[in-house]
Amino acid sequence: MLHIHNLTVSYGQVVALSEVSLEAPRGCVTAVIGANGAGKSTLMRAVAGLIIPKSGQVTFDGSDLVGVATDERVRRGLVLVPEGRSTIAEFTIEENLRLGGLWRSRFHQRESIAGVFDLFPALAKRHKMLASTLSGGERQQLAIGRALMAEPTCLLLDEPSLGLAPLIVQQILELAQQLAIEKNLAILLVEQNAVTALRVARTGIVLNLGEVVLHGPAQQIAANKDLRHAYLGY
Amino acid sequence: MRSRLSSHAFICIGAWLVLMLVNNAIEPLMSYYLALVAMYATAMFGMVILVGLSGQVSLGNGAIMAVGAYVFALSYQHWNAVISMVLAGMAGVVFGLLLGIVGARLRGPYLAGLTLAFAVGIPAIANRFPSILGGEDGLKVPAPNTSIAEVIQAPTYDESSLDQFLTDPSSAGVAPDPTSTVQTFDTSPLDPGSFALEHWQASVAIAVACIVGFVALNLVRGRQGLAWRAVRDDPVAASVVGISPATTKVTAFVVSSLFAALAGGVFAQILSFVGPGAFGLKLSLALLVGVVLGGRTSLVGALIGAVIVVWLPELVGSLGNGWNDQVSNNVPNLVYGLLVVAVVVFAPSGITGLVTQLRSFRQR
Amino acid sequence: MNQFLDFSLGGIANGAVIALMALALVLVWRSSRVVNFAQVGQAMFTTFISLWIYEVSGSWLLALLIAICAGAILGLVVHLLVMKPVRRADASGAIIATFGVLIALQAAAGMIWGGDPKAFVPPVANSGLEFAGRIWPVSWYDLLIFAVTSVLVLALSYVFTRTSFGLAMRASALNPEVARISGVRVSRMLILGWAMAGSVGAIAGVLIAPSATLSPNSFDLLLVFAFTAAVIGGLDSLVGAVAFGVGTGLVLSLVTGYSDASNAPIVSLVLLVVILLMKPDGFFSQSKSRVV
Amino acid sequence: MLELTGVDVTVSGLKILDGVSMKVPAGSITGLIGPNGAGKTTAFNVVSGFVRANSGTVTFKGKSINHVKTHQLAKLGISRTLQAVGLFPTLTVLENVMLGATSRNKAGILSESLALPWVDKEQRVIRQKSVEILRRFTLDSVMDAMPGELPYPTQKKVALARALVSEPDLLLLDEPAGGVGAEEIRELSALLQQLTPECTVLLVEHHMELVMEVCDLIWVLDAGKIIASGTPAQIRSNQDVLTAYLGEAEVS
Repeated sequence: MLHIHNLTVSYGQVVALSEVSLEAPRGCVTAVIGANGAGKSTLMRAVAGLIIPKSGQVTFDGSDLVGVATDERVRRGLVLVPEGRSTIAEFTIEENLRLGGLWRSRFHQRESIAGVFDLFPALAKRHKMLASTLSGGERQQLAIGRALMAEPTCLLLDEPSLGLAPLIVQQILELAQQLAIEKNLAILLVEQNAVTALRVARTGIVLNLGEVVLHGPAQQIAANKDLRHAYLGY
Repeated sequence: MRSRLSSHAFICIGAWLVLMLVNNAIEPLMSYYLALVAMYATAMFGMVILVGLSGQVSLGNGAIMAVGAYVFALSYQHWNAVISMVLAGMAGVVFGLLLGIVGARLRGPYLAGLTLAFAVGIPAIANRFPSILGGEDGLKVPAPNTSIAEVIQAPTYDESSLDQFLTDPSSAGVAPDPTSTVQTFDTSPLDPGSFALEHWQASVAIAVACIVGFVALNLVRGRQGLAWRAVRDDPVAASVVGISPATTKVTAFVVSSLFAALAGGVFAQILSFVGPGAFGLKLSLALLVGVVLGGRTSLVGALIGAVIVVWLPELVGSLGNGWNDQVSNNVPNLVYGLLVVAVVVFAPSGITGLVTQLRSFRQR
Repeated sequence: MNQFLDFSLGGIANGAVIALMALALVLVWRSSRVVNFAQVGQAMFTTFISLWIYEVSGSWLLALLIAICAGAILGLVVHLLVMKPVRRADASGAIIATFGVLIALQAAAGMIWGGDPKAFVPPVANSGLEFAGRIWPVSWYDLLIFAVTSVLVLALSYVFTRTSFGLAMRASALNPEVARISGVRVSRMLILGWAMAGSVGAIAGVLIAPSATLSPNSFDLLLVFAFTAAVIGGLDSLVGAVAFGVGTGLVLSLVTGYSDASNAPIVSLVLLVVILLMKPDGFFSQSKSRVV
Repeated sequence: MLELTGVDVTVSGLKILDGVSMKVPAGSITGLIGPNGAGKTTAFNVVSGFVRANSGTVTFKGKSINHVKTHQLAKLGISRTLQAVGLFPTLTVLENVMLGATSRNKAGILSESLALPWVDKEQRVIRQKSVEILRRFTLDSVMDAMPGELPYPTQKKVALARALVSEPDLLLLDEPAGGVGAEEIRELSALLQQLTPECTVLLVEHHMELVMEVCDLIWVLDAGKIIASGTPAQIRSNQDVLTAYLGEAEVS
């Protein structure tokens, strides 16, 4: 589904990502974990097309994404949910959701909104209220809901747990797993919270200082004590 | 580490001495330009503080200059130049306080628009009270006559008195007292009688600019400068560390208005006349253009900006030679406008910023 | 009483033009969070172009259409060459750049067309209508202005609040990155916003020119009034801009009628100060200042 | 040290805090935890003057601070960090930290404008102090760097240094462990324990390991109400807290 091959990103002199390769197949969660500054968010933004990589390839659905703008990637089904619960505070919940799939027909939009409201009943109750009235967890739900409006085939989740209570983190990550299985999505999940992320992922990738240091089944990584100490610090 | 007082005083007194020597050596016409540069620099020091450091884009300082100029002209009808300058400065502080109290609550574009209305509205007041303010014709500011001549007779001048003046908070905090401007006469190698009016105007302008520059240096390079920049960067974080964003923003207005009003008083003397035409939107825009070109956050930038604003019309005016007036009259403004756009786009920190960038580039 | 009525009606007609210019300011604000102080400069420039077309062709409608196109193009040029390259983080830089454009446009117009005021002929009679046995201070031309303003406001309000295009445009202005990752072509939205604002401003310029004279600086006061109206309306609200545009025209007309025209800028200033003291974000503003 | 009594906050019809009463004993490290939207940040903002309580009182050292403005708190001895770090991007690290001591300034703008010698001296003392605290945080090598050039965890450390340079009696920490690595969290934990008892700490945090390790007392907020309080051990075994906030997995 999503293939990343030898991706290198640098900001001026600083190399943020160095020859990163990975793939995210459909139907499961692929977790990218690593400490702060490991380049996780850079990876996500490069895949979404928000930053232009220095070299390397991103292929999606068999076609190369070089030179494809972010909005076009979204239309093709590659959707990012960025760090920090990014919703438009001045919009109502319904407007935020509509925004996620504006180019689709009204009929499809209505259908998808109903789907999102089924998934997040808390949002349905307040669909006419401004997003600024939501709590952090609900805003994260809204951001994911907006991404689902695009009918994605691949979802990029960037630190969905940031600043959320442990219980909500668990719910959100379990939701990611459920979406991957039920809707047959490819989900690339970037997390600092390694324990919970590895619990829901099939494959884990450990990133350190911009390089992939480990790639393997999530359960193995979670069980590897030395590795945990070296890169994940617990 | 040398104290800031002595190093800043050294810079300002040094600049003053050099400029006075230059002033005595040049033609009256050049002296006139020198006076204009010093006058613009005085006002632009305030713009650096208001626009650059505290981040409040204001078009109101031209109007405050009008306030200073009118107060000076009115007061000069009764009292001498020194008292008139003090009154002009005080008027600047009052108006700055009023404008600041309204303006500090506003976000960027709102403030720019409010001060735009201020820049258009204040000069219009002159037309409302023709009996006092002279309407379109304005007020005359007579060239120095006996009252000044008397002061010129004051025999003693020594540098320590200037120093003492500078360190005396009671006299300088509100409005730098331009007594010293008159004293400068005695250092002139020329006989006061043959001293051209332009030279005298320039020496007033230079002295005011140096005193204002001294105060500006102290503020910009001290904690007040840090506080202004902090509030500009992040008002919430500033209040957390104990800086009141509102007070700090108003302070920037007050200080820059004080400078502007003093510049206005000097302008009145240079023009020998105060009228609404000289203080329109154009003047406010010129102040803004100057600091942007020179470098918004730098006092040296303000100096460069002042030179540009005075010299650019002369410089590019000659470009328009051979064309008709319709074209040549508009060349300077076209250049201004395009320059401002180019600087904001390509070098947001102005000429001074460009220089530092080049220097650090070469060091690599 | 009759006098009051006359002043009021005249004021509403002037207000409709202020409203149009305020509308242009709001459009740019909505699409890029910038107050375009060059807006009146652009309008002045396109009005000169349309005057030229009118003198050549003799057709007012053609002159208006050309002005609308020129306005859109000029808006586009200002956006692409000036505002887009200015860093978004540099808020004061954006404001200053618009003033730079204003200065340059006024100088360019002065070079091409000279500084002398020119007259602009209205397409329909601009003299008071006779009705019910008296002459009213409202002309066919004023009615035309009303009609154009109302149609534009209704159309724009519909587009912004009801259509997907409007939602995309608002999203691009409020949070470009979120808009982009939602599949919105943000740069296209910005271009459209500036072009639309340029056209609306151009219409305002052509409409106001007959009741004033046309010179490079003749719209300076209009900028102050339009800004006053847009700000009181909250900068975000189309309806607010129009309502307060008409209101501002009304107040200014009463002030001018009962006292003196030179009081108008002072009254505008006082109005602005009082309103901003009470409501620093204007009325109808959506975006509230956020804490922490 | 700090006490909230019956604090209500209502924003556009929504009750965000509902009769919140809590105490922060002098010399303690007190934690405030709860789900997102429970009102933790609002409670913090009430204490630091960004938000006004509709009713109830906030007292600090026995005096009401209900109507004290944010910028005056530093003078009273209350210092806080911000969730979003809040360093001044155009000021160097040292200048940032020096501003933390603003509340200790005595010089007014008049003496500032003349750069009087005693103003200079005062500034040198503050500078010295700032350098010292940066050294203590092993940040002296980045003293002249701009905050934006530093990694996020380092920025958080600078922000903490800035909050401490005024030597506050009460330190309010808003998610100090958010977005930083395990290594830094260990450092932070050690530092917090060093601070007390001279400085009282109130901590809002989601990182449970840290909260459980350092806190003497924990208050749990849910939907605007205090649902529990006690020592870490008591909180860990409180059934209400488990269902509302921690979830079973976190404890096991």
